Amino acid sequence: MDVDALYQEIILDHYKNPHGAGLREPFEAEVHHVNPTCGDEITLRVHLDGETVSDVSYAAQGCSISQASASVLNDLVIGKPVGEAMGLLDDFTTLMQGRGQVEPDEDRLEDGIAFAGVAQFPARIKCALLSWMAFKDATSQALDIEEKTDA
Amino acid sequence: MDVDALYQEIILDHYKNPHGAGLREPFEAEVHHVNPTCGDEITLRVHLDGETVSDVSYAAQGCSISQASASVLNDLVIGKPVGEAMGLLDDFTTLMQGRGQVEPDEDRLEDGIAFAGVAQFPARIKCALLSWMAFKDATSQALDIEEKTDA
Amino acid sequence: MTVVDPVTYDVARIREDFPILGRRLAGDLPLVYLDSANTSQKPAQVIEALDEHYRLHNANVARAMHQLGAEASGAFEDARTKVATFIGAPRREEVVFAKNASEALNLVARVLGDAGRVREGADVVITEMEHHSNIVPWQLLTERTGATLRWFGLTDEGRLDLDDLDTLITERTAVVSLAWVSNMLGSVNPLEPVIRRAHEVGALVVVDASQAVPQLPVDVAALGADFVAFTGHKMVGPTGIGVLWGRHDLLAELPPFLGGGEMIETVTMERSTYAPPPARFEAGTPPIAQAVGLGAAVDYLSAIGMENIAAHEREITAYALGRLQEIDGLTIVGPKEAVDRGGAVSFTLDGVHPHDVAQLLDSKGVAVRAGHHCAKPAHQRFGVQSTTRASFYLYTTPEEIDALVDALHHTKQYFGV
Amino acid sequence: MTVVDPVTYDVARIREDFPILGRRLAGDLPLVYLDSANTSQKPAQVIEALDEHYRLHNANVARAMHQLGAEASGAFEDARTKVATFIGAPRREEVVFAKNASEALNLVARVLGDAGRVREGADVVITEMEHHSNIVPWQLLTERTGATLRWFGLTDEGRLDLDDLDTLITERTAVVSLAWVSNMLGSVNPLEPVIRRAHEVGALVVVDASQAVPQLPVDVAALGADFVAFTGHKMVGPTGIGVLWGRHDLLAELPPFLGGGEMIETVTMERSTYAPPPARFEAGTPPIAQAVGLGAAVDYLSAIGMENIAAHEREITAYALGRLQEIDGLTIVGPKEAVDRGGAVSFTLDGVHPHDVAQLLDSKGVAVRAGHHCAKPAHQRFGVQSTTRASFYLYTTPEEIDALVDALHHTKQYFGV
Ligand SMILES: Cc1ncc(COP(=O)(O)O)c(C=O)c1O
Ligand SMILES: Cc1ncc(COP(=O)(O)O)c(C=O)c1O
Repeated sequence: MDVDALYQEIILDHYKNPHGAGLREPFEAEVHHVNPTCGDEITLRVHLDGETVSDVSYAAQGCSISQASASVLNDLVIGKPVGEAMGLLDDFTTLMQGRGQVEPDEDRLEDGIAFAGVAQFPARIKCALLSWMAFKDATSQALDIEEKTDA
Repeated sequence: MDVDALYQEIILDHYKNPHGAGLREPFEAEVHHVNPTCGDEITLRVHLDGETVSDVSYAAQGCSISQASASVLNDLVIGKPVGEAMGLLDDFTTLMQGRGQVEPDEDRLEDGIAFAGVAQFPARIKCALLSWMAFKDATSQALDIEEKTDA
Repeated sequence: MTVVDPVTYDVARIREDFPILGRRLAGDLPLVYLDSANTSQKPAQVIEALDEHYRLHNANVARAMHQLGAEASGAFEDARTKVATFIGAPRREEVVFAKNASEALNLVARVLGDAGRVREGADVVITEMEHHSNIVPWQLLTERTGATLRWFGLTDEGRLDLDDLDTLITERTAVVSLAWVSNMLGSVNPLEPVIRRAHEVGALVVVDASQAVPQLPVDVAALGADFVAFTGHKMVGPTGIGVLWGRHDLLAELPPFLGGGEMIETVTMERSTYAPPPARFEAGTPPIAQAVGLGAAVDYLSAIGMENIAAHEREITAYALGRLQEIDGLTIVGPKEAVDRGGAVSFTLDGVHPHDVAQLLDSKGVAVRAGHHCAKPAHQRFGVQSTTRASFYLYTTPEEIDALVDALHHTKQYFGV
Repeated sequence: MTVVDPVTYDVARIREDFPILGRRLAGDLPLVYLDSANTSQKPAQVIEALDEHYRLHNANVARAMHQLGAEASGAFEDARTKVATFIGAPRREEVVFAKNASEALNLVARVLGDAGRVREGADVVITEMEHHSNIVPWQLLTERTGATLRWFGLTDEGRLDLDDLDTLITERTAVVSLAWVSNMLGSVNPLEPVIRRAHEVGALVVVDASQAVPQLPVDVAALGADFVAFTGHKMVGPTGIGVLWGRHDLLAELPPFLGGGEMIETVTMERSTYAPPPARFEAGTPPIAQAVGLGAAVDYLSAIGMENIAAHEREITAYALGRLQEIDGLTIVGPKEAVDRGGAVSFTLDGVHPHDVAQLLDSKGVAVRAGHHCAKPAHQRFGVQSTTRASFYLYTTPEEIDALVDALHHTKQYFGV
């Protein structure tokens, strides 16, 4: 359990320069998620354009891992079809819960592979997943709204 | 912890032939006491004649120790002034709680000294005290009533 | 019916795991422990798991981010997974740790009241053979809410009388709560028809499995009840821990029981929101070491196999029922045959009060319980104020039953009956 | 002020009693355990008491009449007497065993509600520095009853702001509940004026002494509060046990909290009556082994002397406050001087999130807590979402504080701040 495996250079870079931070309009759904154990919080908005995730904007308070993870999420999902974004979410979740046994796919997860080390620190997995869970929740709400509007 | 120390001949005799059993009239106070752990029960009545305990009558369900103790109580307190009966109660309680270290006074406690062995069986002390606690409670109620009637 | 395989089920070998079974009592008598329905003894595996936890891994859980914290949290949550697997829970989040079965039952009663699921005009149905821990919480609840408490009676044999099933469990019924195995009569209740009827009318079913989980293979998913409560100390685990299993959708919608650390999502002075189950129902520092110990207990029982333990329990109970009935003046209160029957046998002995019986047995090293066994109404039903109860578990031998019988003969002689 | 006597107070000697303090962590680093406000470590004396209990004396209590039962009951009730003596309780029956401090606080809140002592129109007064376990039970109670929750604010230094004493505690006030020592700020609260004012207006006072009993000599009779709650695992005792002390006359008149075995006087299907305290509040099989362990913990602390432990706590805290304030960018949240102050020091470090601080410290073997420490409102008051907290106890050495400070310098370097 080497702390350097956790604090990869890429993670610290995202932490210092989070991509896409801030809350923006328009959006279809906004959620607020909290990690009850440590108090980390995120407010996250999703804007869908038909089947495409056209924006994810957020305001987060938390540790380097949770902040960097939100930044990487932003890089990965914006502009992707919802289905593909959910696939990435699955990949990322599997990586986090893999106890360090899962080999990440750099072509898909890009900077997200830097989080492989987090999987060895059980207490930090929730930090890495906070923004992703918020994204999942917000997206499903946004889809519900689209459905209702279409119907 | 010899079981023969507990089941003294005197105790078994009182158990088989309890003195003064049954509920009688007249009485000033009646109480119902329960040993919550084992379920032993006693209904006990006290009849005072001025300052004198003129009758103690009871209906009890319970083990040999609790039954014999009620019988001995009956022998000891009937006909005694209330103050003296309370003194005997104190002596008996001290004997029971003395962990086998208290030397009982046969002149005062008479057959009650047979209970000395009970003190070595912590689980049975409550059995021996059940009727005495009921007697204490009933007597203080009876005294309250006398006081009110006098007043 | 499974029969104990003498090769895989080696009682002598099992007894070696239980340090206390080597105890000598007053008069240098060997301990004959026949009070397992009251609390079971603990194998070295459980004692050592506690010891190791405190010596090497002790820390608070969930909230601690350091290495000890990760170890303690991992061990605590592993224990939850082990318990979930042991009882066939569909999800590990359905396992709530309480301090004992009584707290688990009270938890359900309190939150059903707070949620308005039991209210004035509703019925709560229990049975006459319940342990006080499955009577008083419902009395308190019905008093607080104005609901009505009703109950199943018992047959003369000591079985649940289901004749009234359809008139007792009706559209008014909000909850049915009953024991799986009686701690006094030993009866194993037919849960299936009760659960079916209760669900037909939309009532929730709570099963007090305090005497069942230690003795029987349990699969809560197959059982189909809504809540199941049991207690660690009766299943070779530590004191200070109990379990409430609950259907996830129910747990997820019910309000909290106790408030405090660990059960919150967020707290402001004005208002709080609560964590999802199981955390919602586990306020404060949980029984951490005790959960670890319970995990070790579950491992221990699983290694022997619950099928084997159940078969041994049946055989030893059948042997005890037979031998006890040889004694003149001895009356068993509860089913007299080892059919649908757990390993607790309550009885009376003519002319000797149950406490005196227990005391005499104790003087021979035989530990049994005497009294009402926290089942006063069941005693009242059978017209007795108290009974003596011998109860058996995975380490009980036929020789111990023989010692019980010998000591009972001695008791009769001692009291001249 | 007592100063630690280096002859009688030999930290090195004390540390030998705690097996875990010899643990090596990842990278073969020695454990520097600075998380005692979260949970304390356990001396061998306590671990062995548990071990011996399970190996030799395990039985259920109160109800068992056999020799093991007498031993277990004796040990359990002796533990109650030890705890009563330790806190200066006038009567041993005033000591109620709960599963932790959170349950003890919830017990009071629930029964005061059930008894109608807190009802619509009444106020419950707490403080902004409470642990969630002393906030949420009162939020739940006031929501259930329609009473109003009010609270004392805090000064910028992190002390209780008593300016509003007379307007906050009024004739409407039914209960005042507050911490003796804050687990986050470290402040020791002036209880005397609060208790005096509360009693003037007829309100009951509940003291959350979870962080006080481990660190300070406590005399509940002198204190004059109505209820005092604390928890075993923070005072070198086992998990799974807490204590509610209550004034006897109050306990004797309050209704039960949980129903079940042990807490009854008599039970019929129609109605039950309840045992006197403490049994009335201890439904079900109590945490028996844990009580025995807590008794051993109390013996252990008493042998060292609470005056000595308090003096050591003051000295080590003063040293830590001094050394931490040497670090650029480190801000202590809470009193910065070791005056009326317990041994928990929360702080922020500019540019590094508290979790990351804790993680880096852990990589050096230094175990601290990061987060909201179950005191979200207090964090909000000081405009921080979380802090890192180092907390000390009878086994903490100045060298461990030095290790903390070194690790903090390393952390700053690592994150380039
Ligand atoms: C001040 C304070 N109150 C209450 C508690 C709750 O104690 P427990 O978690 O043992 O119930 C704690 C510790 O977590 C505390 O520090
Ligand atoms: C059938 C039954 N239910 C409930 C309980 C209560 O268990 P506990 O005392 O561990 O809460 C017991 C045991 O005492 C029991 O036998």
